[in-house]
Amino acid sequence: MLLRIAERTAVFLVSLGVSSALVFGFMVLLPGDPARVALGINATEVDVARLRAEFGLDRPLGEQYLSWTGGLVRADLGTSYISRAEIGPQIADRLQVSLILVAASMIIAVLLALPFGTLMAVHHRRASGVVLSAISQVGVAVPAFLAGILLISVFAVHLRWLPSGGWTPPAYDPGLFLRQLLLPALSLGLVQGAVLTRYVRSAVLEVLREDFLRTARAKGLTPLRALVRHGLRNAAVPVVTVLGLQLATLLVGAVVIERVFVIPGLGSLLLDNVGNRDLIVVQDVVMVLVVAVLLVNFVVDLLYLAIDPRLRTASR
Amino acid sequence: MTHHLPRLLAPLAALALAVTACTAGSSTAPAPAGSSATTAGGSSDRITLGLVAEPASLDFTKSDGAAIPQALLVNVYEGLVKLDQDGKIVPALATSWKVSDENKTYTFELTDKAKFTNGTAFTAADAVFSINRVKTDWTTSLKAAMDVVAEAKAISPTQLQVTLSAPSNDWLYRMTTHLGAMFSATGVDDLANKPIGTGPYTFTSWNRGDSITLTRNEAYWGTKPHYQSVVLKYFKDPTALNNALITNAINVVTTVQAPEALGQFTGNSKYQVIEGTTNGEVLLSFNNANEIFKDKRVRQAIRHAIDHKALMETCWAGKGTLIGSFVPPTDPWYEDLTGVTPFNKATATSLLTQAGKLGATLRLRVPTLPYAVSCGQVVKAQLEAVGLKVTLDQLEFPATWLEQVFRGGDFDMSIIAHVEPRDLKAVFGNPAYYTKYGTPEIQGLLKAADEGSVDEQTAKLKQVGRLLAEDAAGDVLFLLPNLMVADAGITGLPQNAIAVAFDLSKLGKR
Amino acid sequence: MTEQLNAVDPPAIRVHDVTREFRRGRTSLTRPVPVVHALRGVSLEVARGQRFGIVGESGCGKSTLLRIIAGLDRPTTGSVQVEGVEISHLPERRLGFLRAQLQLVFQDPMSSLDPRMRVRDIIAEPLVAQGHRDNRTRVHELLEAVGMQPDAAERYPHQFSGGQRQRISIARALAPDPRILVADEPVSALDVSVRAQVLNLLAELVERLSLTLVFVSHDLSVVRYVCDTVAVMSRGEIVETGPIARVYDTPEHPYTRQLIAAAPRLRAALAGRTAAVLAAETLAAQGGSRPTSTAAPAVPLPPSSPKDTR
Amino acid sequence: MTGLSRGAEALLPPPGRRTRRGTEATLLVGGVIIAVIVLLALVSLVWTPYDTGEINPSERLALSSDRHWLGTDKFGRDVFSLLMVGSQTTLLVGLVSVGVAALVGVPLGILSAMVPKWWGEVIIRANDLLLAFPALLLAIMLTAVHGQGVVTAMIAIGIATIPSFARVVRSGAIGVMKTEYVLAARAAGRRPLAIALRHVLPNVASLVIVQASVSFAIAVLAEAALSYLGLGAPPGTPSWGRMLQEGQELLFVAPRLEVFPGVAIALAVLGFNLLGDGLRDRFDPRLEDRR
Amino acid sequence: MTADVVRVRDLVVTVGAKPLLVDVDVTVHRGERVGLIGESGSGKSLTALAIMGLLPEDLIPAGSVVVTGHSGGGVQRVTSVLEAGEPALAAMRGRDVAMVFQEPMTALNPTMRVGAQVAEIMTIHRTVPDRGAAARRAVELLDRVGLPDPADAARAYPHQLSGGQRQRVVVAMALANDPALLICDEPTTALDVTVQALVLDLVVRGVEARDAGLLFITHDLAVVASVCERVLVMYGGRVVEAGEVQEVFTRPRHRYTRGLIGASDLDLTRPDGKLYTIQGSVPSSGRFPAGCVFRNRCTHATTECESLPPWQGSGPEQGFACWHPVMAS
Repeated sequence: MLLRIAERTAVFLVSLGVSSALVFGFMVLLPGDPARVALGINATEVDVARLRAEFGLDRPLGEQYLSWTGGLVRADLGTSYISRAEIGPQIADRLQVSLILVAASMIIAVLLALPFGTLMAVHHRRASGVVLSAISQVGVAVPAFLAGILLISVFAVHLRWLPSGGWTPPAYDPGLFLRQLLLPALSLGLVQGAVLTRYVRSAVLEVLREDFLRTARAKGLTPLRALVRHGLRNAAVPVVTVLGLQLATLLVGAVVIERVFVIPGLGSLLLDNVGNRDLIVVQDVVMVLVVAVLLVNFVVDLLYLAIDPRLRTASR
Repeated sequence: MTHHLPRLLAPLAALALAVTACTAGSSTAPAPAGSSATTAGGSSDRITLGLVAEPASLDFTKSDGAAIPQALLVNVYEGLVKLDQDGKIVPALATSWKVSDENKTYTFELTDKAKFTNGTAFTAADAVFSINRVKTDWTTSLKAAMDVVAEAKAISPTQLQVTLSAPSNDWLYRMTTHLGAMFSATGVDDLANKPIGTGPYTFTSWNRGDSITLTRNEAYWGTKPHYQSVVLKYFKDPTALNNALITNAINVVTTVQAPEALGQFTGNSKYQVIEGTTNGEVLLSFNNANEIFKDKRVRQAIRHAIDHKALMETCWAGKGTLIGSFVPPTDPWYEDLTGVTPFNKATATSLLTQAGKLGATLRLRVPTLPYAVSCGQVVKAQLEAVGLKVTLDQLEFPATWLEQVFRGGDFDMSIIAHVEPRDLKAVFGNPAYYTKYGTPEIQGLLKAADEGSVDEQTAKLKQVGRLLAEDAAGDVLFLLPNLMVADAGITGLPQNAIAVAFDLSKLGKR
Repeated sequence: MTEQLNAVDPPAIRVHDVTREFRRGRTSLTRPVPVVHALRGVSLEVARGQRFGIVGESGCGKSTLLRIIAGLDRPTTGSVQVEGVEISHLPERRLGFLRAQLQLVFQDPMSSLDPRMRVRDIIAEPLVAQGHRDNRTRVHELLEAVGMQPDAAERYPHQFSGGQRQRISIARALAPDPRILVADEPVSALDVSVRAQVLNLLAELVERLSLTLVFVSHDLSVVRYVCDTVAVMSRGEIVETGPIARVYDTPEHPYTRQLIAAAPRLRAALAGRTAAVLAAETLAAQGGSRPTSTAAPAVPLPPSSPKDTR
Repeated sequence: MTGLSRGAEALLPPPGRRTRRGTEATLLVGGVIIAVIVLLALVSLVWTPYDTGEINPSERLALSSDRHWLGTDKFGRDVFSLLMVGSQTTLLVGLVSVGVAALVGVPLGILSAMVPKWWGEVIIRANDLLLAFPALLLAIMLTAVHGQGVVTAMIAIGIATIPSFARVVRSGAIGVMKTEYVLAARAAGRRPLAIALRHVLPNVASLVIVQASVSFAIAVLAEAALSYLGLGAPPGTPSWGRMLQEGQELLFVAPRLEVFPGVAIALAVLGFNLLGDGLRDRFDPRLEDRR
Repeated sequence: MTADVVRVRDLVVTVGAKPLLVDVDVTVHRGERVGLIGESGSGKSLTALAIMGLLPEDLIPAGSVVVTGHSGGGVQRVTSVLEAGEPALAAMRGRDVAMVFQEPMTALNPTMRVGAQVAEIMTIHRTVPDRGAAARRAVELLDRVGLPDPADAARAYPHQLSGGQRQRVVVAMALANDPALLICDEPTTALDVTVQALVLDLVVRGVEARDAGLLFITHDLAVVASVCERVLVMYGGRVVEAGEVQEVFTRPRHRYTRGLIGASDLDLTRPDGKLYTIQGSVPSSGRFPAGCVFRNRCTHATTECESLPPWQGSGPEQGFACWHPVMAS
């Protein structure tokens, strides 16, 4: 068990190293001199050179990479080329926003997917299952931002029940925070939930055909209790995999919803700074996102170990 | 299943709480007022404005971009002079000024009441410091306009004398922009994060990606503004901006990005719609260095090919002004030149035929801005209707567009609104500019206008305007309107957007 | 063919002191990587024309041995000669002669035929792989040899029953006209009524084509019918080798005795050899002293076996 | 297939699977939707009711009528024609991105299953690393380098889809490599490349087709999202995502401009998903015996 | 004769219009060990699942299946399986009837400790006072079925045990509540022969000790002869012959039974040295001929066989259905 955890940790760390090099390498490829962009359209060469020196952009790439990753390890993300603001706190703020949004929508998705997916699987031959299944298929097919736009026009613009967007840190006005969170979280959550529902359904279907579930029923458990006691944990592996993937993609994917609902999340920060060519910010945001994804994968790996004892001893 | 739900929920809720707790302690926590956008409508102390482009930085001495002075100039920073709604230069920190020595020496009388928000009083020394600092510390393109200053000196704490190396009508005008912003000699350490000025508002917080909050400067030397705090809230999405107004999240939409959407506000007593004019000439620019544009007939053909009325109708819902030149009506040398090259497809086609360029392919590369994207499609369709081929692509704004079109010159035509005031010289007086235009004749006229008297200036610039139209150096599609929507009770909103600043000090409530 | 068989010729297969170890995934940070000894010093010799059985239970190493003989796996140490040629260190691309000389029949009639291929292509595969062209007549010949209609060539495996698939599998093995046929549990997945058909077919083909047969099975009675010589394997070792009748009637090794004792036989059962007797005899053969005790000895944990990995 | 005795295995439809009829219905509905979209795209190559390049101010924002079945947009362009031409972009984005993903992912997956275990592990870990770069992130990054456009979007979506192909193919290929027919092929003297092409590839082909169908759906959604952010099709290139983006500003003036492309996207996604589901069931080896 | 623990009459199971089982009659008495033999596709496992009430949803049973169990205190509980609702069936399963499946590798929940799985069957039916007692009894049961170090074994996960050990766990589970009927579906097919002998012994002693009935499904005639007293031969979804083991295997009447015995016995060869065989192969489900299901493989088939042969014998427990039976010698 410990060994498996060590193994996963090693994979995680190596992945971190490789991806930081990838991200850095990619940023080097970006056209557009950040110093020039920062200085605007009519800057002189002297000014540009001065700024390049100030940002260390004139140093060898290897050195730049090392100083950047060194900073990352010390949680020092550097200073923006353009706004001259420290990047770390800025990303931290945005990340919190994105995390809350993503967490809220995943909670909605899971609350939706677990019961409905299971129900669909158990009733997959009955009309109720088929109807639910069809609804989920439609849910999967709707782009999240379209769902967002529709939700806004109904609940914010026409009914005036909820704000159409914006963001308030929960500490300042919890009520407003929740009201503002609801629609964006719903738009992401409903769509992700529909996707997740399909996976829960197929995972449960898969488990329903397992021998041990029949054993459980032969022991005298009703179908539902057999499923709950023996099936769900075994169905969890594929569901957790998808959940992990969804979490990972959502951190970036939420940018669309952030745009619709005017939420200052991490995705928007990335998009804005690509536009501004604030290279160092872009680099940091991408890296933070990648770390988040790898972290999610890592946690998912550990969850596998928690869920399935076979993985603890057998090598994959 | 139901038994399992609470158990499942608990850890997730805990997670959410943990994240929440972090926010409260975060380092750049915005002030409560600035962070929220709702409930603004109910408070007489606070007004929230919806804007489109968020600044990348707060330091306009280092970063270009109209968004910074739009928010800070006149409001946080003040200049010696400023522009009024009709485009006239009026006093600000300078109560009056005299010009002498063949228009080369300016003597400003300064107010003695003004105080910077760091507590120090505003004096002529600060003015000298600010003017000199442009040359030494500024890195933006605007600084070039200060090159004409030979010397600035404080005669007394309230008297400033500026000597120009050559007469320039333009210099004083530029002093109304952020170039003329007055900084405290002891308050420029952290302009990117802590702007210090003498204005009616002080900078309070910037919740990046969301809003900037300004608070009334209770120690302001002039008339104090009505609102205790002003929130400038930035929206990337025009629909979200409109929705925010509808749902009372903001009080003012400062720039209507989709004029078609005005329909939902006009005729509704809850809202007022403000239509004025701007400096934003939407220019269909030609890369005059390209072979094809060296032929005047091609340039004229394009002007003839475009049905400006239909274009404005289609891409900007008919809002705006057709001017036919590069001079907005708020400039004294404005002249309606829409008749110079009237819309005529046949003329266009025959000009192209004469030039032997019928069927030629032109690359129209527009920035990712709503009007440019919209107009680009119309221009493409209209040019193709007279026998040109147009490939349209869209370049991310600002970076890619600046890189490829503006600096790289890798384009045939582009569309962008030149919103800087009095930018005739910048755009068409400089062969190195991306328009690659600036004949000696034009340059001569521009120089004469700058150095001459006010009347001479007006006459010469009129001439420039006409010359540009006749030579078809570019095609001004239309002048962007100043379209705002606001809650009905808001007063003091600027009718025209012709200055770089958005003056928040007059805002009030009926 | 038969005249080639003379004493100076090398044996068809000679395996000498072969070991095969598998390293498994590390299970602990502190302990060394566990090593499974699938084969420990196995030696055997199969003469030409011999029908050689290998018997053992799951995980005893018989499949590993068979793969090594077929050049599909390599021994960790030891030597393997087929028709006098040392194959244990040849790279796969130089095993051409082995592919022509030695062919395999597998256990699972479901998995041993590619479901996406027509029977024609399945049977012709060894020929194509060895560079033959235009194998149509050969395929029909082979189908006929295993008792199937020529029109079977155009169909797909799933259209056949298990027994028929096993016939196709045999036809494929015979395609390059090998001298050695290696069969890995060829009938253990078949219905009883079909099993006899396939065994008859194998026996007949081996006889008719003068093949050397290596027949691997867990079932001593099947080996007894098909083979003349048998090697009994247990835990990676050959514990006993000899003529089938001798081994069956007077087993020397306790494990062989146990294997024989444990196997239910219809006639013996009808004569009163009930489950209790079976168990008692099995334990007795194993050296267990309390055949009726409930505390049966631990069943040995078999090492890496195909069944275990599921 | 364990558990039930072999007898019952042949007898029982695998529990928890769709019935044959359900599979057929899913396939049919998905197939018809996709067929209609493909047909519209093909027809639009040679004919559309109106020229989508033509701007017609006098017919701006027209409602549905006999002349314009679905009305016109703010440029006076016929929405139905735009939808038809837009389907080209949708299909193209799907095809190219899925093609890129399959072209890289399938060989990668097969390779990782055929090389020694340790190397396979390395390959698949490297592949997993790609998961850290979702389509949107890649698109944003690529856009920064290559500028906005359909090609950038296609490549970004394609690259981001590689891991799913590689994973699916790898798991299938590992299964195939364990079969006795691969062993038999090796015993017959087949070289690894021939085994990969003749045995592994055909037997994972069904997985690839299913994955392609599902990825197609995802690509359509991704394109829409990218267009919404202004990272997709440039103006003048009719695309459903772009139409959604353009229609959004007129949501309250002309909601139909949002509804039609929205419905088109949802239908396309639904179609590909249904197709994928139907194919998955049809190809299910557990149903194979019953053919 | 003692009471029957299960009584199946005229059981028909269909999927769609396709019959999978036709007119199956099975009776098992208390303390009796009955074998159910046949090749793949004969319907043995379906019969077992029908008794358990565990048929897949789209399989429709008809006829009658009555299970008589004991719910303690000498009280009998009769369950009419085909009519009973899910709660009644759940109460019956694992208590009155328990089942051992073929594949010990997959029959256990891989994510649950073995001891907990054994204990669960007792807590479900409340045959022990509390969880603690169930856990203790589980260890005891594991000891009884011969697992070395049962306390450790109870903490193990299934994958840490060998196939034989797992099957012992399954047997322990099945016997935990002293069921009136134990159904074993090919319990030793996946096991090695030496392990098989011990597990068979375990099963037999288990039911003997409880005076339970045993329905033992296998395709291996030798195994059934070692375990059972009575046997039913199935083919094509029908019972084609039934009787005492001795009688059926020494004097088979049905041609199929005879062929099966011939093909099973590898010690017996024809004059030409070949094994006895049955021609052809078992058809897939629904492809069996009308009339006598065996007639397309039978060397004695005549036109008469196109009609259904009647059951000849003293009753469902002894007899055969063949137009051309092997003459009793």
